[in-house]
Amino acid sequence: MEPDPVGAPDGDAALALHDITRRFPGVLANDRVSLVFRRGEIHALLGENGAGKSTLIGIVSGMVRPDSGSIEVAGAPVRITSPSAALRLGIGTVYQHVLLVPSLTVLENLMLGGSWSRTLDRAATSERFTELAELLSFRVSPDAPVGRLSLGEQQQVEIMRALWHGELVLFLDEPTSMLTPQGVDDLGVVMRRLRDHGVAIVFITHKLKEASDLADRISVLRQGRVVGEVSPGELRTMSPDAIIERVVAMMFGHGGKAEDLRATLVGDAAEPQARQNAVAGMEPLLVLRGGRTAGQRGECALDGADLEVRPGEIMGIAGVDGNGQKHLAEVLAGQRMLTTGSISLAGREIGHLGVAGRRRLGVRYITDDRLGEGTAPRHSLAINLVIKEIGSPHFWKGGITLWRRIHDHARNLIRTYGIVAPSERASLAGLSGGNIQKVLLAREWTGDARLLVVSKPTYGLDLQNTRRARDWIKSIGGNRDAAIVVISNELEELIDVSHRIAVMERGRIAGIVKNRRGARTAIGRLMAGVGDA
Amino acid sequence: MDGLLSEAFIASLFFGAVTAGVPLLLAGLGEQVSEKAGVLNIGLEGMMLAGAFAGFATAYATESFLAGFCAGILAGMAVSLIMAVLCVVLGMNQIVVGIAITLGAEGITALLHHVLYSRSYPRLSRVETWTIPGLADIPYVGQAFFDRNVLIYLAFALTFFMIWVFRRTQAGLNLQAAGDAPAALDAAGVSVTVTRFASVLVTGCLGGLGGAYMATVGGGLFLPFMTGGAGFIAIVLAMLARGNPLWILFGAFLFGASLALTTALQVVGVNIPTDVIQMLPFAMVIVVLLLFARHSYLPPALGLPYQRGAR
Amino acid sequence: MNRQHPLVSRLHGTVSVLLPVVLALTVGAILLLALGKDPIAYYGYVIRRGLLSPTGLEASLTRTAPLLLIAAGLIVAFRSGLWNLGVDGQLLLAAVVTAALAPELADRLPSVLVIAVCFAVAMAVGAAWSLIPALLKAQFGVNEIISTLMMSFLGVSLANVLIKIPFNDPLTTVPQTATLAVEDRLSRLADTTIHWGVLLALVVVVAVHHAMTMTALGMRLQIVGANMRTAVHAGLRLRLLVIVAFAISAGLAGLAGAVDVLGVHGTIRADWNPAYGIVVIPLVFLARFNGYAVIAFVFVFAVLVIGGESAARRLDVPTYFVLVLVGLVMLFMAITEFMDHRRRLTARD
Amino acid sequence: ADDVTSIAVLVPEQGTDFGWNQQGVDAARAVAEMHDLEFMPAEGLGYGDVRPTLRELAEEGASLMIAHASGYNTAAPEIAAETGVPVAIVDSPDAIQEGLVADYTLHGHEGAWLAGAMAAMMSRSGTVGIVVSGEPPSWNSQSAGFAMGARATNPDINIIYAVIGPAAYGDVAGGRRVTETVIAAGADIIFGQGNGSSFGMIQAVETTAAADGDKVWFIDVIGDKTSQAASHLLSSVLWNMVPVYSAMVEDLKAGTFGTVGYKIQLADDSVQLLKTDNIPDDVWTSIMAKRDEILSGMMIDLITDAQEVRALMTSIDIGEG
Ligand SMILES: Nc1ncnc2c1ncn2[C@@H]1O[C@H](COP(=O)(O)OP(=O)(O)OP(=O)(O)O)[C@@H](O)[C@H]1O
Ligand SMILES: Nc1ncnc2c1ncn2[C@@H]1O[C@H](COP(=O)(O)OP(=O)(O)OP(=O)(O)O)[C@@H](O)[C@H]1O
Ligand SMILES: [Mg+2]
Ligand SMILES: [Mg+2]
Repeated sequence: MEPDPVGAPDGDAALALHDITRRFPGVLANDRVSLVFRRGEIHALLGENGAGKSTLIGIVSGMVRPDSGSIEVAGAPVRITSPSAALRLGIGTVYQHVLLVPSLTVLENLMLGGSWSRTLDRAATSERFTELAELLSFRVSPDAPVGRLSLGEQQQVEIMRALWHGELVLFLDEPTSMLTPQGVDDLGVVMRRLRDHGVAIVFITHKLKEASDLADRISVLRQGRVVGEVSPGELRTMSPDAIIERVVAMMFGHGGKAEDLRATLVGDAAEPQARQNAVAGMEPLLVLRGGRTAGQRGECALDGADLEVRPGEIMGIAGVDGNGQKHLAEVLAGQRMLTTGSISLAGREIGHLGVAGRRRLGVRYITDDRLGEGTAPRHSLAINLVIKEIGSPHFWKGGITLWRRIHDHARNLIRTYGIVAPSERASLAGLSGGNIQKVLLAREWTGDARLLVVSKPTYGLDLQNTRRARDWIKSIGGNRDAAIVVISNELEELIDVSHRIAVMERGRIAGIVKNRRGARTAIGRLMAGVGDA
Repeated sequence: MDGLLSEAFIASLFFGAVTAGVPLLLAGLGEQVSEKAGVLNIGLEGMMLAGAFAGFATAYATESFLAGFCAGILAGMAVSLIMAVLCVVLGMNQIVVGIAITLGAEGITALLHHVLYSRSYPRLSRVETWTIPGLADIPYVGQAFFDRNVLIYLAFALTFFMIWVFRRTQAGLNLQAAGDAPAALDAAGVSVTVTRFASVLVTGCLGGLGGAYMATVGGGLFLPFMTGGAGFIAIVLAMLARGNPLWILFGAFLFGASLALTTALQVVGVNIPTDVIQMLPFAMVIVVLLLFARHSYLPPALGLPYQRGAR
Repeated sequence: MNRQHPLVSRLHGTVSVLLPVVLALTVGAILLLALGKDPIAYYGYVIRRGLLSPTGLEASLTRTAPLLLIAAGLIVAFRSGLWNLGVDGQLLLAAVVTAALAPELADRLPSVLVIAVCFAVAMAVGAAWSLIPALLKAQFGVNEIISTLMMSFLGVSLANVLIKIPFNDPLTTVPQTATLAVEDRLSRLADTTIHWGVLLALVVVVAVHHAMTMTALGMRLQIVGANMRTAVHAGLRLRLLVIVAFAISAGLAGLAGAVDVLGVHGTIRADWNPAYGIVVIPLVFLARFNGYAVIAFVFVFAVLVIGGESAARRLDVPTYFVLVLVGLVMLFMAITEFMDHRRRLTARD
Repeated sequence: ADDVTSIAVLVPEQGTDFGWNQQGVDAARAVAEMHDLEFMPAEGLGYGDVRPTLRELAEEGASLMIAHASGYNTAAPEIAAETGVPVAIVDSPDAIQEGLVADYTLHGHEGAWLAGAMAAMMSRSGTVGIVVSGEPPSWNSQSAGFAMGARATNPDINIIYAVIGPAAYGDVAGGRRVTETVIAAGADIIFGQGNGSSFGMIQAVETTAAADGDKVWFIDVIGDKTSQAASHLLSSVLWNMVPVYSAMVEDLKAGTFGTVGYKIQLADDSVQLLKTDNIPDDVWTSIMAKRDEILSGMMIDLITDAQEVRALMTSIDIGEG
């Protein structure tokens, strides 16, 4: 089914960037970037966290003004001064961080942007909606308020909006990071179909596998510069491994070695198997029984969830977004109380304890809503790194803040985890998506945990950081007195780190699968709602 | 004694309630538009005063109430223009600018009154009314609702027009998005600045009209500070209404009614300090809040300036 | 997180206070000319009376006391993301209770105790009046702008009822509370007319400023202010913190009322409502919740009012002009402060 | 306090209200001219803290400071004690201090009594109204006087009393609204007390017809608004503070300041009824007759408490009607 992209002559340049430069306080986000995006070509844009990918997308979509450089659309020079200008030029965008109106329904969000004077035409809109939903095989209800949808579902809406007018160029900033494997495949199909309709598609991902599978051309950014490209010709001839080898080298300089990363790129189940036996037959450390929660309309609450995690065990939670994973995580962390059911850690009932109380017992929670609740974006990086331990003797003496220590601490973590930021005093909001995620991890990294709950641990992380994070999770799993719950919609990730994998379905645990060969298919069947493990 | 609770008297209470409620209704509807769009227009009181003065001065000079209303609208919009430029375009602090505008408008209109009218205290003639045949003769309420100045009918109509705008038009959708998630509206290709700018002008327009009404139909003359905080009550009404114009209609006449009630109780000789009765509407609101607490909602971006691309 | 050299930033400070005043004065001058008055003379009087003449300066400083205490409370509330716009009601109720209490105590207790008790009670009353908004906010997330405004309107009316009925002084024909003898009021500094409440106010503002920027409680409150969901995620006791922030803020408003009564008025008359809130709130925003800037802004405002009223009287300009002047200065302060802030942002690092 | 060179007057609002503030300022000016003193007016000081202004006037050498608002009668004596400059205050007869604090109580209750009598005679409907924009003592005394005068003239007259608001001195719209209601309740004569808001009342009187379709009359207080409202102005209880103020100056010169309280009264015409062309001669003559009765000793009792004033008015229980 792959058409021949070489057949596309260079005249088909849909959008061309020349020497685009953009600097932010303390960073050069884009440094003389020149790129050509062609009709009928899927162009993957890769690069480590903070490389400048989102900024580049911001520039072509009218959200960010370039300091210098020029842009051509279909050969004609243009100035993209606003998102509406971009839309008029046929440039559609799916942003890295969801940009929807929570209080409006899915349909209303899709209607935004129509001309002022008009009255709303719901009929026509829902027609187009069903049409697109078909095309993308999305299952969001058109009348649900967006605020009630899971992040994954919201991203689906974003994709629909970007495709709404049938664009000339379509930019997708990490569109797959929130999708299930099935969703990713579906999106792939859609992208190919659009590509064949002559749309120029540009997508950002941190998963080289997706890139090598989907892309007709790959460009790599590093520290704001274009450091290399893999042409369609090469992509066709080279083996996946060879491609990955090259891309990794470009992305991380010669520091990055593909071998270390292979496990991340192609999940392998041998190692988990080994650890699986190690933890077998121990008394469970975490026990959740008959967990029920009260959910607001539209969000999926827990409905009798049972879960047992043994010390040193890593329990993966798989399942389509919006099946109660969020409530599960919040219940374990103490952010949400059970209406019925019980939850105990090391034999001690902790259901009545709040977040602080549980944290004292070693409960750690890394949320996937990094801007919504994980951080205080307007505050400095340094503050964000200590907000979970305000008052601790490390940084406070008799209630007085020891700013020097806090800033030293911040500089440390920034160095250790390679967070790309102008300084520890810069406001967190300025950081790139992946770097914000690093802050969330770094905050929980040190000190010893009894129960670690991680939701989408590598959401938005580039390869190396993904590797680190997963290693870290494993290592804590390696340490006997901690139980770990990893919620993720990346099956590969779960298979990489977990001992066992539970599948969530409408607020319950539909089944639990031992992480050994064949786990993948068993999980698939559970997700599809057939059979049990 | 029978004279006291006569039909004429009851009717006049309704009449008074409507008279006192309409400026709150107009201003409240206006404020609701900008609040929906995310601009907390604290300058409303100033816009009403400007409208009141311009409205009276013009109506007096031209001997036409209609001209007065138009002048009120223009004056209100002129003041709101400052707010729009400073707060929407430049993104300055809305509370500071709003209060500064109010203080300034209070001072200027008082000065103008001092210079122009403080010796003669000119007053307007009785306002001409449109009598709706049949309805106007309904006992008690007929006069209050169906034998009034055009502007009062207009205010009622406006309430329902607004409902339609919010529910059925693209404009309504854009306004709500501008207040709830400006970045999303921007991404959808609608300029947040334009949306909010327009909304602030609408507020100025209706606030000015409300003020003009107070000075022409209401008082029949202008005095310094004559709006007496109506602007701030309208702001609260708009917040309480949670985006629904009907609640503003209700609230405005609740306040009007409680004022009329104050008078009524006195006229029939009930002997309590006016302050006690004055507390009624506010106490009522608190009770309402306590009862329906969970439902209270304000646009998340209310009061926050929007700057594209700012993280 | 302002990393400029202290001297430089202090320079910016003074500039952003003075420049707008100048601009505003120019506009005001045009207005004065229109009124057929001599602007130079007018402003001359403003400065001479508000700033240079001893009693004038004393009057200006005295005027700052309640404003500063309210501002201190607002710094806490605003930094915690709580828009407590109900300070007027909180202040007035506390003031009335103080005014009723002080004369009663005056002849029973030593004045130190009288003052201590009054301050405590006033803060309690103010705090109590913020309890409903605080609980509504903490429990159901009810927007506090509405609830505090409502409570403020209520408080003002209630204060009047209190003055007219239970606390009314039978000796006066005008409804007002019993008067606290001049010698029982806050003692004055040296032989000036400034009472020591002014010093107290200054200390409180500075203390609050540092409490918010340099203590654990301060940081907790700031996180609450940043995003309540983040506060929950970080394991902070959200409800408690909201109530505490409200109590401090309203308590200080109450203290402002007490200081105003014990320091200046000695009694409260029915229908008296200084409505300090409407000027203090914008000034605190202008200062970006910085205590030192607040002090500067409040002082400028006081000088403007004291000097302006005097000048208006001498030149027979209606006092309305002072309002215009304050509005103008506020507006232009906002503009310059805004420009200044922009410049600092772009010139970061 | 031997040589008196200047006289200052402090009023809460601009002296352009044809009422309390204007009468005060004008009278002080007149007295200043009479005794050729420097005249130091301070208008629009509001109802807040006037101490700074008092101190400043004292510094500038005012020989006498007239604090012309009941709201100033705590501050003024304090500043007098502090600066030694004599002050005159209102509504506090007990506060006088020799050489330092004098009190002048402005109660037009006698005049109001006559106005009430006139209203009772001229009311066609047998119902008269009192509308006030606040309840300061001096107005209470006149409301009471009016009510008693009316009742004395016609025992079964209805007297309706309505306050616009706690301190609605400038609330024109309210003044108009309330007055319209009172008229609707049957009143065809309105006795109105309120600074700015009086004009709202006049507006109502001018634009609303009485129950019988005929004119509603307005009786004003303190000042003379003939130039603004000739057509509907029946009369006004005029206050003339010149005698009071000049007596103060003389006592100051004589060194007897602060030994006696000053009053305005019918006797020296410091309280008068305004004679307009709208008053029929026969009514006027009989009113003048009643005036003589008062001068020859008929007591009009002075009531200043709001609650007592309300008690004088016609009241019914809500059930009735
Ligand atoms: N609005 C902004 N203010 C300050 N700095 C910014 C802003 N936007 C981007 N940056 C900086 O520019 C650099 C590039 O950011 P960008 O979001 O483009 O990276 P990215 O390639 O998308 O990274 P990721 O894969 O983590 O999303 C980062 O160092 C970021 O801190
Ligand atoms: N900077 C890092 N980069 C990549 N992986 C890391 C990093 N730091 C820790 N890890 C992973 O975590 C494992 C142990 O975590 P850490 O370095 O915190 O040691 P630790 O403090 O002894 O662990 P714990 O705090 O659980 O006792 C390491 O073996 C490594 O796999
Ligand atoms: Mg990005
Ligand atoms: Mg990312």
